[in-house]
Amino acid sequence: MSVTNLHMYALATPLIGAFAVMVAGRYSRRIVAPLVLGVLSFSFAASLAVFLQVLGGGGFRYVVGNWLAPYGIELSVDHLGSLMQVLVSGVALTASVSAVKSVAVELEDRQHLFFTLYLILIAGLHGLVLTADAFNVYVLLEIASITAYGLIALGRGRAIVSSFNYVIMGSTGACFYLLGIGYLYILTGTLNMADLARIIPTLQSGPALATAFSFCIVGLWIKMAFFPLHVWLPNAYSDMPDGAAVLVAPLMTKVTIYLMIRFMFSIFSPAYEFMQHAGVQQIVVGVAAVGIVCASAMALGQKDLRRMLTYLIVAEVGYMVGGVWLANRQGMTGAILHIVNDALMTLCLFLAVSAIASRVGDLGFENLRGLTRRMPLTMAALIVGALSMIGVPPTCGFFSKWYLLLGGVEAGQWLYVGALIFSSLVNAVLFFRVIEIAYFRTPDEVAHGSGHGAPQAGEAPAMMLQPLVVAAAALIGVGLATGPLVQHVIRFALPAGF
Amino acid sequence: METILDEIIAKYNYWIYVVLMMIGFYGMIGKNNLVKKLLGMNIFQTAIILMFISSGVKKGGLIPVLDKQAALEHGVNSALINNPVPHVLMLTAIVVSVSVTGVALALMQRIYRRYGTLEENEILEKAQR
Amino acid sequence: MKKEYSLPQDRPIGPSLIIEVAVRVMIPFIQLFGLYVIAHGHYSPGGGFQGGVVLGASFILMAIAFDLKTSLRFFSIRANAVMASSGVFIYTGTGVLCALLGGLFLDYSAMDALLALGPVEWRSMGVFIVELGVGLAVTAIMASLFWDLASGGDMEKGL
Amino acid sequence: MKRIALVTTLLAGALLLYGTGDFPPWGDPNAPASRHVSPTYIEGTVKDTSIPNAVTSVLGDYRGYDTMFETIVIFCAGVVVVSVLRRPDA
Repeated sequence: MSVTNLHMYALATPLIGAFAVMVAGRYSRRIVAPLVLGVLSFSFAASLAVFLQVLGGGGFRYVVGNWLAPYGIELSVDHLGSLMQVLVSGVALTASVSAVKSVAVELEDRQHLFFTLYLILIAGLHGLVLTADAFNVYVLLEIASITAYGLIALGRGRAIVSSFNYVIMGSTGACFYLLGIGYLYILTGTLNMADLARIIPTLQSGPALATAFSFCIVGLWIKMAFFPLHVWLPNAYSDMPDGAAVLVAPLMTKVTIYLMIRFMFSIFSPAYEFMQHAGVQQIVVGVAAVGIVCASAMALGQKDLRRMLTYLIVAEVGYMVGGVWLANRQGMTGAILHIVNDALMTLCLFLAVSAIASRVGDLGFENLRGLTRRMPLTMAALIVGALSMIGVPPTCGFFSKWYLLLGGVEAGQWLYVGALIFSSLVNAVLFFRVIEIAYFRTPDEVAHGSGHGAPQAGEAPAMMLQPLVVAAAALIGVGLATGPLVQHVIRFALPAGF
Repeated sequence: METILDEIIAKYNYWIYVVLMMIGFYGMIGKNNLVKKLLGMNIFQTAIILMFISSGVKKGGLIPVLDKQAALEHGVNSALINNPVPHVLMLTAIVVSVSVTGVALALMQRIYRRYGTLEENEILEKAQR
Repeated sequence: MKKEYSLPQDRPIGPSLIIEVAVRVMIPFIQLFGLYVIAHGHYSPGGGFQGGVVLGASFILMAIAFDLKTSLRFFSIRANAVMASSGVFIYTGTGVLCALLGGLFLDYSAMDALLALGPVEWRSMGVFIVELGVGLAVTAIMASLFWDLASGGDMEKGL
Repeated sequence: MKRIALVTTLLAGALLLYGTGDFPPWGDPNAPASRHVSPTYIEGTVKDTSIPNAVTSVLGDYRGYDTMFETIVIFCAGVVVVSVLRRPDA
């Protein structure tokens, strides 16, 4: 009976949990952690059930409030949507186990405020991956952004300035998206994605349609930090509290890329983007390639583990945007697969960073000396994440990169292929530098340096270690399961005509 | 020349909104003072609201509040009543704009308390140190 | 309403006497109007947001005309947090309740199972419940936004 | 910096104006926005929801999902302002 509503419960429980945390957290600090974990476990279980149901019986469309499609707001629970929902809820659950621990140390008095925002952000991401209404996307993007502004502002150092920059950039992106939706609305009179997709081919492809498309896409690019528009991301992500970074860094950019895929193929069609405006495709893939190279190069110049990872996120965004715009089956498969893999890789790396930071404090490279001996498990997980980022076979990063490379070769985009290979090499250099420092340099020469490092020697707390191990295992597990994943899920997620 | 003028007169609402949007957008990306950036953002959002609302207008239309009895008995002629959808969408956009403004003002207060200035270049200078 | 409705003693009454008396007269009417706007949203321009903003403005006016402490006496911070959460909870809870009663999410006509009013009347009723929740949340948050921004967060002295 | 901003602004404005070329004239009752979905709301609001105010019925019922998130947006703003500004003890 209520199976059809299961995905709504997965969305609504974090929301209700958020209000409960807001009210109850004022009185008792101890109730927050069980509440958060319970709510997210339920949400994960429900998403998994929906995913299995979709795998068995195919996707379905859901109308909120029982108003039929173009009149009410429609949700589309298809293969891609429910895969993303499982990804969001799974990453959220894993991240929250670690966040509960690190936030209790970092922001003891504001814990309930932090987790209220945290749960609402998760609910917003659930909404984003399900929705099939163009205006609904705007509202949900703003929910995700406003909570992210708040989470960033709780961070350390100059987090407030980074947060303000993000407010300005994020609002520009949202305004651009809203302008584009306004143009589409004036042209068609509807906001439903399927209805838009039905009407747009009947319109003449004139300037208004092109304006709408370009403003929406640029708005989404700002939100996802695509290369020339990425300037807000490194500061914002590296100044966040660790408990927020483990959630926001893996999910925000990836969900926005998913939205770009939805926007490009559920509202517009491949024919519009790749046939009628073929030149644009060349430019976008070129910019993505330049972005990958530049972001990798900037990552080389960083002296802090966290900042290095934020630049790698920018490079990965280039991978996926380029993969989508390659306009062939391999590239598209690689891009969707890379959304999943990159979310898991980023989760693993940021969990490791958060575990290291709980013991070492400042994450400058010189503070990492001798860590392998002090925190062997954490460093092992970090190495698994690093191998996946580089693209070494048993881990999942290899497979999606392989698909992307095949797509690039098939499309004849040699610049993009070169950028992918260059970025892999840079990743190898970056991570081997980290591993070299952590493994071969001994901490005895540190005596004058970080004085507080020595007494806290030892493995990270169990609450931070367990999710890290799970994430590292997931990297290898998803890597081994790539075949079935492509065969049974992503094949159905590809837009028609691929 | 005539046709261009006609075109402008038929759609002057869009010209007004584009001019407003350009003022706001320039304020957001070109100004150095954080308060001016925020004001630019509000002008930008106002421009979008103007665009949406003006797209819902019908010449000679009435407000979308009906007479219940008459509507039940005689039905409604939808050509005479303005389009309610842009109003609804913009109510949402206004609320979002209020929220973002509130958040930005709060951040600005903290920035001022900490750095003693609201000029972006001075803040960046002090944050580097 | 509390009994001790007196001006703060540490402050000269001076030039603001007229304002304070006028505001004291106006505030009940403003709040009544806010409730009217919420309740009458079905039949005239209005609704939860608009009415909530008017209600919130009455507390802001109180804080401007007297001082921040006075408005906090009528609307405590704790009540504010509870009101904001419960307002949003009413909306989400209505949606979940509709789903639990066998309909779809936010399908108000499913609440017919609770009390047989007829699905169409329940849609009207559901919108009213939801608008009430919106009104509660907006009132609370408008007031708290002003308090925090005006006092810099310490809730000591307003503008 | 200012020059880049000015050029970007002018470009965006020009693109937006260029885009209005296909739009229906202002106040046209036959515009797509007035013909496609919205008449159903106006004609159905009393029949379907028994609310004579079409804006309220679209806001609260037809597009109620949007409004739910809109309320949550303002709730978030409140929480963010409290967490950014307010001292933990207040």
